[in-house]
Amino acid sequence: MTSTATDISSPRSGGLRSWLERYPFLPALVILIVLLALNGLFSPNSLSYRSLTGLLSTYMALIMLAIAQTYVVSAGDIDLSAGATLSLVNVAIVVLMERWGGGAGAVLLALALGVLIGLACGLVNGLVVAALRLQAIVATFATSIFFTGLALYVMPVAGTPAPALFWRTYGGRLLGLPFVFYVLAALAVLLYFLSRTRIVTELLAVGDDQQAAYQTGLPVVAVRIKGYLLCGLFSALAAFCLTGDTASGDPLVGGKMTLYSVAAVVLGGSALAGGWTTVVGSLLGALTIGLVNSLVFFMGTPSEWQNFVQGLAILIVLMAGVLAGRRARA
Amino acid sequence: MSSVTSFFKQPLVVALILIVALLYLGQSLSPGFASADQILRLLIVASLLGIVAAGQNVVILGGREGIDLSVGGVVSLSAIIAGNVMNGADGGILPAVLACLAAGAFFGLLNGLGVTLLRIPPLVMTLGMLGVLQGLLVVIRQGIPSGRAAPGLSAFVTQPLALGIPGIIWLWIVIGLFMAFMLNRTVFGHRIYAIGSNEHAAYMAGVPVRLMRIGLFMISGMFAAIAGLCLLGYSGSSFANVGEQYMLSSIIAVVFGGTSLAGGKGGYTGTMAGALLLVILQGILTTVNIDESGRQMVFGATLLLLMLFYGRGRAMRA
Amino acid sequence: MSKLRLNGVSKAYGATLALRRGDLEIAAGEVHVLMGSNGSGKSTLCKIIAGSVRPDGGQILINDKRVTISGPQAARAAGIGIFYQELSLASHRSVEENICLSALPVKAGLFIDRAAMKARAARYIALFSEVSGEGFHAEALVGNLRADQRQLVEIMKALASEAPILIFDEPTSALDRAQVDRFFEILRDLKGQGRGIIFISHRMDEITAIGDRVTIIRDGETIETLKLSETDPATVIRLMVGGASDMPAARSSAPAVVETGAQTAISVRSLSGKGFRDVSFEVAKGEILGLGGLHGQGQSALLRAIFGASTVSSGEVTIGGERYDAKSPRDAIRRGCAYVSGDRGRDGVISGRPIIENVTPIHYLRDRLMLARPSSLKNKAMPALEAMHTKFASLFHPINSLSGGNQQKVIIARWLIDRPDVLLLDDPTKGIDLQAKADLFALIRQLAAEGLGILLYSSEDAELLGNANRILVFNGGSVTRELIGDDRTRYNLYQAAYEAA
Amino acid sequence: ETFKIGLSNGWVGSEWRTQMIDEAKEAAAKWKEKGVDVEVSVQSANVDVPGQIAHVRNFIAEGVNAIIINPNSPTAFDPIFAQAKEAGILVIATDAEVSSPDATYVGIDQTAWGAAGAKWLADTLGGKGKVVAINGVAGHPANEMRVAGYKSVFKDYPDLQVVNEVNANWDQAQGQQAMQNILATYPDINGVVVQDGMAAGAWKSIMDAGKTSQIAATGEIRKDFIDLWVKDKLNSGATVNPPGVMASALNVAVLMLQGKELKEPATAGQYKNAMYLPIPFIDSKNLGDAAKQLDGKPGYYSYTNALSIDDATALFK
Ligand SMILES: Nc1ncnc2c1ncn2[C@@H]1O[C@H](COP(=O)(O)OP(=O)(O)OP(=O)(O)O)[C@@H](O)[C@H]1O
Ligand SMILES: Nc1ncnc2c1ncn2[C@@H]1O[C@H](COP(=O)(O)OP(=O)(O)OP(=O)(O)O)[C@@H](O)[C@H]1O
Ligand SMILES: [Mg+2]
Ligand SMILES: [Mg+2]
Repeated sequence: MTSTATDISSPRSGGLRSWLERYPFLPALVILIVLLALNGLFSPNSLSYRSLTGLLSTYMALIMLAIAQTYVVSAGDIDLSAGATLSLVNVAIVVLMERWGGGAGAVLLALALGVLIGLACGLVNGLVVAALRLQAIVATFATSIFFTGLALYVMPVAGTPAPALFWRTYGGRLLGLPFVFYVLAALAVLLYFLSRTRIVTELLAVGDDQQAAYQTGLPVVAVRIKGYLLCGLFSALAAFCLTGDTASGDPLVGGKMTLYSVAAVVLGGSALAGGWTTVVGSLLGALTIGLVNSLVFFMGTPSEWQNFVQGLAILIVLMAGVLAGRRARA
Repeated sequence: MSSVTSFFKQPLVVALILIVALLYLGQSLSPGFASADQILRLLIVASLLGIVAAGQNVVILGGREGIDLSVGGVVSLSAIIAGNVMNGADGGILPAVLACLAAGAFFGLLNGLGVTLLRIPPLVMTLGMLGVLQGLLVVIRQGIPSGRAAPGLSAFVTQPLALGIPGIIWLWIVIGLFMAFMLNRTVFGHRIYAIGSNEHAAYMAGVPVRLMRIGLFMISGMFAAIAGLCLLGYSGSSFANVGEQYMLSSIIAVVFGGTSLAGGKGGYTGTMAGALLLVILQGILTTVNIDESGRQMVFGATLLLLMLFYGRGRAMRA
Repeated sequence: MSKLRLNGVSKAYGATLALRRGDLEIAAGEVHVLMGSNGSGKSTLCKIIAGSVRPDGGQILINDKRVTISGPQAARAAGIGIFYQELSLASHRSVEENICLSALPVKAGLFIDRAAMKARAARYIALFSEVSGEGFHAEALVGNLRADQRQLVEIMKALASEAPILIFDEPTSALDRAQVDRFFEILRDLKGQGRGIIFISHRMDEITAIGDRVTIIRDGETIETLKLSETDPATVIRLMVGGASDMPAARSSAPAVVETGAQTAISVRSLSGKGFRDVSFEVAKGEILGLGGLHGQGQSALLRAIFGASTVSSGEVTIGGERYDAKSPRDAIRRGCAYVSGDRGRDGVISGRPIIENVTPIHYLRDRLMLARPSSLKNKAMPALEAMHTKFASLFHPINSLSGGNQQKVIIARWLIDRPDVLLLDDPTKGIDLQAKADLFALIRQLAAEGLGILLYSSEDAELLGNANRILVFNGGSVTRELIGDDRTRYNLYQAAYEAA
Repeated sequence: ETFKIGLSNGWVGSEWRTQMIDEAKEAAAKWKEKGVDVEVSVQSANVDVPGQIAHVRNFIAEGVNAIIINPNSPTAFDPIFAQAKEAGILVIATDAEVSSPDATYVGIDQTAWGAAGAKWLADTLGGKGKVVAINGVAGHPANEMRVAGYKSVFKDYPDLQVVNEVNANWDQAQGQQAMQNILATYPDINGVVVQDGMAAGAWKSIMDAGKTSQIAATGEIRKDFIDLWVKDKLNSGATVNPPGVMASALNVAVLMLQGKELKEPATAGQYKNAMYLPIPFIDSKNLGDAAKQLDGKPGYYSYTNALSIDDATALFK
């Protein structure tokens, strides 16, 4: 038990600090607003309703993946296979939808199976990390290789299109509003209810101090497995969003997204060590990554400098997020 | 009896047994795999990984979730710097070594400062630094004339130096001895373990925690730089992203060697065996003729299986 | 009928036999004290009952029925609640969440019933409302609390289990007198309800105040169970340490005031910092200056600040006549300052590392060593460890293989290899058994006699009264009274501590 | 006339990509002389697929006339290209084909690229012997097309046996390591089909093993390798995927923006939207010319060629 608290700190919860304690995603929100403003400054068009909708629908997959990551991070774990899980679900549902004819029934059935696949991946991770007690970083890296292999087996090369019904719905409008808004609303409701569940508190307690949680009588292994299951579930949802946005299957599509999902979690103000996380922050963090990329472009950065400036900007934003988040807890 | 079982529980011993088993398997799957020549070549590849893993190892040992994801970027950068400094001439080797070490130390310093002064978690700090390095590679490649290795460097890496063994393997052995000495017989080494297992207690006992941790990241940067230099010697010319593959494989090698990612527990001898193990496994998978999807599934599953031998966490119930 | 009975329970950690033969019998409505020196196996016994340690053999009977406790969850279901010596709290969760964590009330099978949780937690928080101190409330994060407040949360958590059998493994080690008194009232209540309670403490006065029966454990073996009303402390201690060894010196009379004219070892002028303000005093060479008062009144904060581990906002410290501003412990150590913390888990133990590496870090620094030669280090370490009568198999065994008390001895020993000029003792005997305490204080007095200046803060009045030449009583961060000579009485100490600041 | 063209590149991990962008920028500059103001706007950084979709969105928000993309995925851009088209933007993909009917592919036929190298190897080996293949990233469309290309050729040579196929992820060092492992277990191979930069790695291993004279292997087009090829007289042949493809695509795009129509509509390829560019081939016969073109360039500079404005104009009505 090496907690960060000192017994000389005065346990007062004044002003800003208690706000941060209650809403740990505030710094991320501020950063996001600043980035939005800057984007708007350099390219007023980028703040149009249409552009913002586009931003949301493009980054919805990363948002979901970051949220997926947040649940395992809560318990002090990490999932480097989240992107590979996304790829696997993506190719699996596309192949199934195509095989079953692409009708509404086929789409729904494929999505249901997609959820099961996501859960299965989560279960595998949970078993190797929590039950077999392998170190999360390396074990989930190994499973990511395995899942990628599976995805390649299911679809050896990118290319199969998703049924029009599916992606037109995702990219279209319902009752005059873009469909992604409904996705966002549904996500908000889901997150709200999840935050009230016992499992989330238990995940956080486990992430705080695993041994203490065990001695308290929490089923630590089961709790961590549930964390991975949640991660698998949201990775599957991420795959749905991605499939909706890309309308196709690609066995390698999620590979690069894993590390971005970790970055988004940290940007949002969660502690990677576990015990202190915010899903809303992760959502904002994912959007922040998107906005940084756009901003680098809209600022007119020369092409050979773009990658550097983008890397630097993300590093700086990461630092800002961590520093502000720490202020909240210090 | 119990000393026999504990002997077989040592990560190093486990790794060595597995190495022999894998070589045997490789030889039976594809004859010629375990020939002396091939083993030497595998050792060359393993030493490149092993050198990167040495730095990774000390950072991980130092605790506070220590990890260095930027090693891949530093390897690439160092290969490019070295290629240009030596530009194919043996006389440029020494300046190249110095330039690479300086660059590695510099980026290690930045990592260390971020981790200690700003208290950014290492995973995040070094991941961000990796992004910066990748960007920097693009920028500096723009105005760069060459990236050729000096013949002396290439020979050092690929040609026998003494007793029929290439210089890089000797270098790796020296690094292994140095690390063993440093970790077990120096105050610095003991302090690495101290900050790794209880940073606050170490601080209260007068260990310059921040200085130490910055030092560890600098060591990691410098080992990555040395590896980048050797990699240039291995491949003859530098190219963007040479080092990418070392990011996660260096961590796996450390874990295979029985070092705990939680810090404060482990050593480098195991890591050396771990690096070799990983290289052999990849070698076998290259030589057996199966589909890439199958190859990846086998690779992932084998990694998991091998991990069962080490690095398993403590049971909750003692 | 007994509520709980253990027959021949045993446990070995590798080669260490932690518990050889644990027998115990708890009746309804009693506070059953477990006594034994450090490392005798008390915590191990408790953890076996609570399910967090797997026993190697023996039987556990609850209400005379044989049970198998497969884990903490099963123990809870079997009606066992426990306070862990090393606590089991989630520091980023609130007090109320921690109290209810093991059985969060749910509605609709999924969602936490926050109202029910708050109501439940409030009941236990209310029990200590008078003594829980500033900043303690239901929604406070546990990590923001003081050590004694965290210990209170752990107590509440144990109480919230409402278990018929309650185990308290050193629950009072960080509590002040008022808190202990309140806790004991609650224990008496529970006793009245017919609960069976196991209580562990190294403080004799607490034991006689609350215990009904005592079971003595020595070297992992149950020696005897006695009614406390039919025995006396001397007997208990004799049983604990075993017949042959000599008793710790009976409470010696307080040492005399050091004669003025002795050189000053350390002087502190108008020092203020986080948690204390405007503190001034001088300690002569050879003097032991006691710091008294309730918990968290600035004593620890002051010691840490002098040691450079927290910041000083104004004032000055001089050691040996020279101005001294330690910016870090490293600085302080270089200038001959030593600091022994009672919170060894946080400040002391380098876990997982060999004992030798736990004894030598200060020596490395003081001697500016670069190389660590085991043989020469061993020669340095052995005398220091022996001075503390530390029990260990080999210098190269990990420190975790020692009991809490022996670990603390190793930590103290690290400061004795190279003699410091000033010794800061911050509740150094937390978790140390009586014998070891006696050893330690004998040593401290000897060190004082050799000319060290010593600052001693202790949460045990007896330790202060028995060893300090002078006592500064702290209240609200500053010194409110100085007790010299015959003023050093329990009564005066008590009164000064409770005075409104 | 003023045209604004957005160039999107989603991966900067090789010099080939930077050269691709540079050449496209140069091509844009050349239009000035013709009185056409072509303004390029570049997004070039490591991004994931959503990140590159965002590139396209940014271009749409910026109001470009055309988008030229080297895509990170063949299929993922269908919906966003549809949106671009709705906004009246011309979309051209290069280097890797895309499935979108709203885009045109201007670049080489990767299948033919794979076939050309294989044909050279089969002929060089006299149609018999043992061959291994070192491929790029499994599952990547360009890789799979190249694999299909060499397979279709080897099918016609019954005495040519492909003993193993491995993937080395278009990474030179991994190619070198793979070759080294292969040489240990298949000491008697005669030929190697290997792609791009991995060829330099593979040849390094072949040379280290002292088998330069026994093995024929495909090569690559960077100056460093060409120099080695000349110096050590390697038995090699390199199919060229020139970094100039994006410049070619840009020239085609400008002409299309000017409202010109292709003589032959772009309907080639599996997605029926491709316009294939010729694929140069370097072997011992024209090695000298290639070396001359690269004279004085940095070591990582690739042999290149592109449709000039005139070449491109000739393709239009
Ligand atoms: N005031 C403090 N109280 C408690 N712990 C502290 C304090 N200051 C620092 N620490 C702990 O010690 C670690 C290192 O502290 P610090 O950076 O001051 O050491 P250092 O600068 O390396 O030592 P030195 O100043 O002697 O060179 C911190 O990360 C923190 O965990
Ligand atoms: N996790 C462990 N691993 C190895 N040995 C242990 C472990 N925990 C306890 N021990 C050993 O078991 C013995 C009993 O320890 P235990 O903690 O039960 O003592 P205790 O009576 O509670 O002492 P204290 O009064 O110091 O708390 C000690 O010798 C100790 O070294
Ligand atoms: Mg104990
Ligand atoms: Mg300092």
